[in-house]
Amino acid sequence: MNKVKIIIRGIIKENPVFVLLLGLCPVLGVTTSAYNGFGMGLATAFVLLMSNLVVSLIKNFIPNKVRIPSFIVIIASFVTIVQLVMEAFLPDLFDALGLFIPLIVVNCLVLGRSEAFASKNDTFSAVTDGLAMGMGFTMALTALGALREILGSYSIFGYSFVEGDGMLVFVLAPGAFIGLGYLTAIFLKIIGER
Amino acid sequence: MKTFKTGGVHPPEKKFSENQPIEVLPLPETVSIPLSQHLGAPAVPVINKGDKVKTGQLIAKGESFISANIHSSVTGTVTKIDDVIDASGYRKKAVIIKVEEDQWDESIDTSDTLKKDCDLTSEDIVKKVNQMGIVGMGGAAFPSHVKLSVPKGKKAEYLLINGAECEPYLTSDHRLMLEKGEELMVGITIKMKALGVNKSVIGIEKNKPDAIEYLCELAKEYEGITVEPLKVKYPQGGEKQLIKALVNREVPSGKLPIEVGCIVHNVGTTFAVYEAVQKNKPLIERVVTVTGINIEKPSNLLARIGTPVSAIIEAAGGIPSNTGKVVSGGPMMGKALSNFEAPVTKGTSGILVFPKEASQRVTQLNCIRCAKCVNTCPMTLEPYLLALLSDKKRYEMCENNMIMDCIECGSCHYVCPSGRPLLDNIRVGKAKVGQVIRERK
Amino acid sequence: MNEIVLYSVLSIGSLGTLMALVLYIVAQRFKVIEDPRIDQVEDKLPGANCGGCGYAGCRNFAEEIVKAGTLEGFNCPPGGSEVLSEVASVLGLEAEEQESMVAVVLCSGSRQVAPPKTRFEGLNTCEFAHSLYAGLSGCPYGCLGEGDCVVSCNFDAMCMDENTGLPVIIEEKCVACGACVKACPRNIIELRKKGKKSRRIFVSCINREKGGVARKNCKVACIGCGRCVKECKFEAITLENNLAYIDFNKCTLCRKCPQECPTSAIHEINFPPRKPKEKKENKTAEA
Amino acid sequence: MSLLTVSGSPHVHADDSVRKIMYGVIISLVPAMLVSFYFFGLGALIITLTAVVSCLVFEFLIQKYLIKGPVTIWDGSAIITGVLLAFNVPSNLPLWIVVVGSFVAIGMGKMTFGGLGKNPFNPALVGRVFMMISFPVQMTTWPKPIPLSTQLTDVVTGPTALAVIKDGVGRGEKVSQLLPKVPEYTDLFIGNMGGSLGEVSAIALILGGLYMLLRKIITWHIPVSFIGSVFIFTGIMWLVNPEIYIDPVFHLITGGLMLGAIYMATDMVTSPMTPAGMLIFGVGCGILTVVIRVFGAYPEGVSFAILIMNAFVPIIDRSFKPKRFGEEVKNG
Amino acid sequence: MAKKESTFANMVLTLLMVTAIAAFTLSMIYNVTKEPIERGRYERKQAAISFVVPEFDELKTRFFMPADGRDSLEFNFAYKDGELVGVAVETYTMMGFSGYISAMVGFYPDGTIYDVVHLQHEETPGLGDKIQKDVSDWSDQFQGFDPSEKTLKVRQDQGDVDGITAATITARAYCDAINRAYLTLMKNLDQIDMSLEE
Amino acid sequence: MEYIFIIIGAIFVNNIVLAQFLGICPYIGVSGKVSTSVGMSGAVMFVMTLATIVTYLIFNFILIPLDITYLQTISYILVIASLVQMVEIILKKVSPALYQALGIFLPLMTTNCAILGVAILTVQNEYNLLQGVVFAIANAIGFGLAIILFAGIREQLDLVDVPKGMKGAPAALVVAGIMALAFMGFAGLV
Ligand SMILES: Cc1cc2nc3c(=O)[nH]c(=O)nc-3n(C[C@H](O)[C@H](O)[C@H](O)COP(=O)(O)O)c2cc1C
Ligand SMILES: Cc1cc2nc3c(=O)[nH]c(=O)nc-3n(C[C@H](O)[C@H](O)[C@H](O)COP(=O)(O)O)c2cc1C
Ligand SMILES: Cc1cc2nc3c(=O)[nH]c(=O)nc-3n(C[C@H](O)[C@H](O)[C@H](O)COP(=O)(O)O)c2cc1C
Ligand SMILES: Cc1cc2nc3c(=O)[nH]c(=O)nc-3n(C[C@H](O)[C@H](O)[C@H](O)CO)c2cc1C
Ligand code: SF4
Ligand code: SF4
Ligand code: SF4
Ligand code: SF4
Ligand code: FES
Repeated sequence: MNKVKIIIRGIIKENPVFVLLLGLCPVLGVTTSAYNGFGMGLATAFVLLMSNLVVSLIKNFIPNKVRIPSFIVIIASFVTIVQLVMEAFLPDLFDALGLFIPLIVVNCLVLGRSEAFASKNDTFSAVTDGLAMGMGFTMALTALGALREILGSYSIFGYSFVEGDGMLVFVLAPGAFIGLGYLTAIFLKIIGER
Repeated sequence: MKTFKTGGVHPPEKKFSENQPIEVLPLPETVSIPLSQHLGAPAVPVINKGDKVKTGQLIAKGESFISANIHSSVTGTVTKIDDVIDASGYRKKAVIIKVEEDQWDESIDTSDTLKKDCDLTSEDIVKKVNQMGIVGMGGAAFPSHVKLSVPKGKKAEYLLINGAECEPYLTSDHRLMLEKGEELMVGITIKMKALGVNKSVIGIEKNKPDAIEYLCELAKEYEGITVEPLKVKYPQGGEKQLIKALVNREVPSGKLPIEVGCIVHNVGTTFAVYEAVQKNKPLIERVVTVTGINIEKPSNLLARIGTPVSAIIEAAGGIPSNTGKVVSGGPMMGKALSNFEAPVTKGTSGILVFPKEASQRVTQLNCIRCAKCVNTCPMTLEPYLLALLSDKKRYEMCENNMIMDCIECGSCHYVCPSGRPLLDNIRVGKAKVGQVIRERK
Repeated sequence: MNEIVLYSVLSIGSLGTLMALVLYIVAQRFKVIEDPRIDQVEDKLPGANCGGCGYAGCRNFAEEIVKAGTLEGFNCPPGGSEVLSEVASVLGLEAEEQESMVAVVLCSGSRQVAPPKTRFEGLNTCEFAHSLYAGLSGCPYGCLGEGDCVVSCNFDAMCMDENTGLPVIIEEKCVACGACVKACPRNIIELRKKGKKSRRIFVSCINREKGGVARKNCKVACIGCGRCVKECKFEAITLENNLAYIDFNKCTLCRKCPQECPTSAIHEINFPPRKPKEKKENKTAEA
Repeated sequence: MSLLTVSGSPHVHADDSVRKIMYGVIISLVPAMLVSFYFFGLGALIITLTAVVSCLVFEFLIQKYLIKGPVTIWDGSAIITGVLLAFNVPSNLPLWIVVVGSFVAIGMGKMTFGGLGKNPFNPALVGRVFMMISFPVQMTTWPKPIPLSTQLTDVVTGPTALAVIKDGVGRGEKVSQLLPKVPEYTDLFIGNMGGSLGEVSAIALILGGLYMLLRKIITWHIPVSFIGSVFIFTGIMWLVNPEIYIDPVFHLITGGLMLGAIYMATDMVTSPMTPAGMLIFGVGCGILTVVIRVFGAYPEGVSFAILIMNAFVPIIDRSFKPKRFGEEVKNG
Repeated sequence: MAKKESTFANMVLTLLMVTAIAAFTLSMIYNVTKEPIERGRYERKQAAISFVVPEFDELKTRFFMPADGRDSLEFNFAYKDGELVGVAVETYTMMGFSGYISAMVGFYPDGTIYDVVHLQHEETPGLGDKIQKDVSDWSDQFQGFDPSEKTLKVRQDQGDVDGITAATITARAYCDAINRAYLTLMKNLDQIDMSLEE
Repeated sequence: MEYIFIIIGAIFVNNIVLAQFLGICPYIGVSGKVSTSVGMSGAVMFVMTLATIVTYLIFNFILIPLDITYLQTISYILVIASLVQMVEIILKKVSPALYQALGIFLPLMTTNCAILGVAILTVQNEYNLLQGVVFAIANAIGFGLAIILFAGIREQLDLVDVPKGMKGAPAALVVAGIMALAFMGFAGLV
């Protein structure tokens, strides 16, 4: 498939969050601010990219019955790497993302892409796909984070623009669902699915 | 006061014609007698184009068990046997006869005298009913001989006579009870004999006190017949509701009344059975109520089968200028006509003419889940749910929610404050589910 | 090498080995024989087990799709269309390249040529209307105009013409899925060969009533006069029950018959305008 | 003569409509409204008007420009939502918050799902809980009632009776010590206390409820089971330890219980359809209310309880079907 | 290249290889990041300590049981020129809206509070998170607060601390944490040596 | 009492789906029908309990003694993935009926954050084994409650016509949001 097409598909037509509805836990869990969303997006994108790369490299050596355990171990390794590196060099972000870093492992998106795409395509396509999906994911997380931050804290990337506390709901659990709901509707409308 | 327990409505009664005695409608110029006026297989014509027929002569034969004979209602020449437009605008096979005179078949006793005794055996009675083409005149036009032949292994205990006439506007049964009370009693006795039962109850709604009083008086002379006044509530005349009201039995879902030992007949049917058995007269005419808010002269007319609706309305003073809807039957269950040429059939109990402003449905909003339809449904179904499910084509869910139990009484639509077309939806669902069930068999 | 490395490799390595061992043994001991195609299909699926398809995981999806033997109603969000076509090849469902078809509406009874004689109220579906009465114009065969077909089309290839009250098929979008054909209670829609340059000739009427009767309700009804049958040199037109039908396999698009039809019931579409003749009124199937 | 109309039966319709039902509710709300104007003055009037008008405007805008369907703002339901939303907020709430609340109630609570009848949750409560969580400070400063005041700002504020008790008990004080700090029961009953606009006057709300019962707009099942279960549950706790748990009568006439039980839980769109289901629903609301009131972080639990039970409605409706005619044959 | 069959040897070997390589890589990275992680933690703690006590040049750490006998608290004695200038106590409470809150409380040697900074909490953003210095200056009111004269309770509880609007629970909990540190300090006062010596 | 707090906390106050955001994908994905969501809840309960026990053992008897807790993620997921696969194979053979009811949902478990999340939370909250098991079961009940109610509402929304733009996922997410809003009422219960 055309590489450009792969990228566009990852970001728009099959946006992992808005269209495929995959990997929603971190999407909802960490997007209290645009910065957190962006960080989480990058972390996931990194794992996605690397695991796609490795899986597509070694796909032929893995027998079927242990495919899932093997893939998931590979993914888990990259997740742990992210975890360790982030804790070492970005401790604040690490604190904010908390539990959701290890949960990148079970992010259906990552395993799904490894299985669906990387294990069947050549390395270059796999990497492109990882990149595209990662970008789509990061974009969605940042957008949701920004929305929740704007409404919930009257600020964006930490710069507050209006005095006051913001609408707390958007910082809390319900706001995540609601924000994602309406963002999804808007996204689908814009890309012409509705 | 007896009545059925769950649900039901009480629409304004508007029985304008209840004090109008039955009048005989003059013969029309032509009649068109449909070959399928009853439930079951259409009858097969036994005459040909150009044949001369007499009043009461057999013109089509019901060949299968659930079917009914059809007789000529006039004397004249058969001009054609062809598709004619029916009430819904579709074309159905019918025999069209040009009326020439009114010469009755010799075998028919046309006198008015009451003939009380009947020495036929029960089989002969049923045979006679079959020959004379009697069908239920309460609505469904189900061949009466079928109901009178109790299936093996079942036992009838009660013959229930349906004089509820719960539909607003309609008065034909009411007038019949007042004017042909004695004949009715004889008819009942005959049917009791045919069925081998010794108990019969006539259920009459309380808004017909004169009929109740009169029949009570008469019933004293007939063994086993009682008259039961009923609370005014629609659809009291529905078979299952009537049974619940009169003998407090519930017909199980999907079963026939005989399951609980009951047979229900309409008063019109009973009169027709009397005439068939005692006078040898086939079902060629019936009482039709013509009424409506703007109708000049609401009346009860004795009309020959096959008379066009236009002729009937003419007799009641003509079609008012602002007519918006014409309904055959009662306002709750009747069928809206798409033209005036449709003929009166054995099942036509009334012709209602609605002015334009009353013929439009109320504006339709979303269902607000008010549960009025649920509380009103006499079969305790959930009409709102059935309608939604049917709309979304979830037919198996419809079946699970017992859509086939719906008696199409329309109470749900009547009460719905949102004006949902509940029964429309349910009808589509019923048709689909019925199809599925038939295919499964 | 410090001991952390040693411990890590040892413990995780042995955990891995152990799991492989256990999995192997379990897989051997508890083998269940199944349709091998399920495995093959599952192989093609993404294996994300995300549940996006509405089934409980990829395996379940594979089982259901093998059981169903058709792709209809199945969709795998992460895999997308490619995966589905791969699945199709496994199941041998690859629809062999057919000559492309398109839906056409076989009724031209617009409000203008078949004026309404009644008003209809209530549930606005053709299915219900069909069960209730013959139709606004009185034609018991014609289009009821409530748009069941439009609703059934998943490809936005149909719309209702507000003016005529008839459905219109948008040729470019129609994929000939046949949903509308099934939806119409009166069987008014037919899938026909798209034809050379998208040109088609067909009788846009399905009324089987006698000519006079049909004509009374609708000016453009086929009256079964048979002139087109005589005109057609290729025996593409048959007349049955007062209704002419053009077989699209035989029709050579010679354009003779439309001129003959006294009621303009025969439609020709996507042809260049005729030189001398006057234009035909309303061509329903045009986009 | 005009064209004949063809339609399925029945051909007549009861003299009843959604609009009649909705305006009936609005009429029944009048007493409570008057009481709120009396005790909270001009502020109450302004808040009520703001809420109603903004609900109508938002409904209009969404129906017209987003859904692009028919505009049905005058069916009365948006007015009820507005009034009930206003009834659920303190009278000194900044108006912009009222507008936000109306937007959430109508936009998110109702129109998201397609408008009247389709919303799974009570719109006014969605709006109220949204405000409650988003603007906890503003939503929990309750003005003290000053009859017929025209003052709009700087009103004297104080906690609601429920909050006084809850806070006190939380600190370890005894109920008997706290009781003097709350208004007399008769005052509580007629509504002379701090609190949301419409919730204060039990008597006016009961009056409205009786009117709706008489007009058959609501049935008794939900209010009675709701209030009854609160009474029984708190009664048991009170009997067990009257020093920690206040008496049931107090629970009945404070907080939004009456408002909730009579107007919000009975919203037919978001409550079960069968009597059995309604009873379950009411009892569920009652128990949750008490649990949240007594053990939870919020002093008041009615809104949450009803909203939570709204989520149960589809399951309740599935589980409590009416007994079908002819289902259980008992012949005799 | 053909895909490997699911034979026994293949399965075990593959999984062994994958896990072993993964574990090896990870442990290498762990070794690299361990030090920065620990240093980061250490530095953050140091930062917190230096935030809540006056300038110092030496630290001494000891643990003391609190008055209620629960988990011991870490006391960091800060000395300047051998003189005790302050005590930074790492304290906690479970009474927060979401349970656990930990904080570093600094005292002058006389028991007056120098400053307080939170270490960890899960209070609601926008409500309870006002205990954070970077969110609100609410906790500045503790600077110079002398618990022996004023009561370490929020006003609603008849104390001298201004509550956080709409987050009394958090404020109450924070007071509880500080109070714990203070009480522990007082209880163990006799054991605390004022000079660096010994 | 402690257990009651764990249970109430896990089911209502910190509901795994509505407050903790774990297991959202199956929550959105498998909630189209009430019957499926019931099966899903059963499977979650089964696997969650099992996984919590196994990972608890691994953590306390391998990772802690060897001081390699940084390998928590990788070891947990390895075990969970294999465990799920194993249970599925066994169940299919041993009890086809149970497999039909629960087993078909098992593959969804590997990528269900809730399972790994609860395993990690058990360690983070420093529960002992019994507490861990209670915690896991309670969380599974919380998941079941949320998803079954949600499925009920979604079935109902399916019947009424939701506006085109909101149909499907958007409306479902808003419903989830309002449910989360309602569940905030439980705040402070424990
Ligand atoms: C809703 C409903 C209302 C009915 N109302 C009457 C009625 O008022 N009078 C009547 O005789 N039959 C009425 N029927 C028809 C009866 O159910 C039953 O078919 C009839 O009494 C049987 O008698 P028959 O076979 O003699 O017609 C009604 C049916 C239904 C479904
Ligand atoms: C297919 C069918 C079969 C029936 N079979 C019998 C029968 O065997 N015996 C009987 O007494 N009634 C039978 N009935 C008549 C019904 O009990 C009922 O009286 C009839 O449908 C008219 O009722 P209605 O006017 O209430 O609709 C049958 C009806 C239908 C539609
Ligand atoms: C979702 C949510 C989060 C909350 N978070 C906190 C919090 O972090 N800290 C707190 O003290 N109160 C919090 N509250 C508010 C408390 O429940 C309670 O209403 C408040 O502490 C009462 O305090 P007040 O007396 O200052 O108004 C929260 C409430 C909700 C609904
Ligand atoms: C008895 C009754 C109670 C109602 N209660 C409410 C309510 O609490 N909140 C609300 O927004 N609408 C209420 N409504 C109006 C309407 O039903 C509501 O807006 C619908 O939920 C909108 O779909 C009520 C209507 C009636 C008839
Ligand atoms: S029409 Fe059917 S569903 Fe409606 S009330 Fe009558 S029996 Fe019930
Ligand atoms: S009566 Fe109408 S509005 Fe009420 S529940 Fe039934 S369908 Fe809905
Ligand atoms: S339903 Fe199918 S066949 Fe009909 S118009 Fe649409 S795409 Fe074409
Ligand atoms: S073509 Fe058929 S389905 Fe379409 S509008 Fe006409 S009658 Fe209805
Ligand atoms: S990301 Fe949590 S279940 Fe999919």
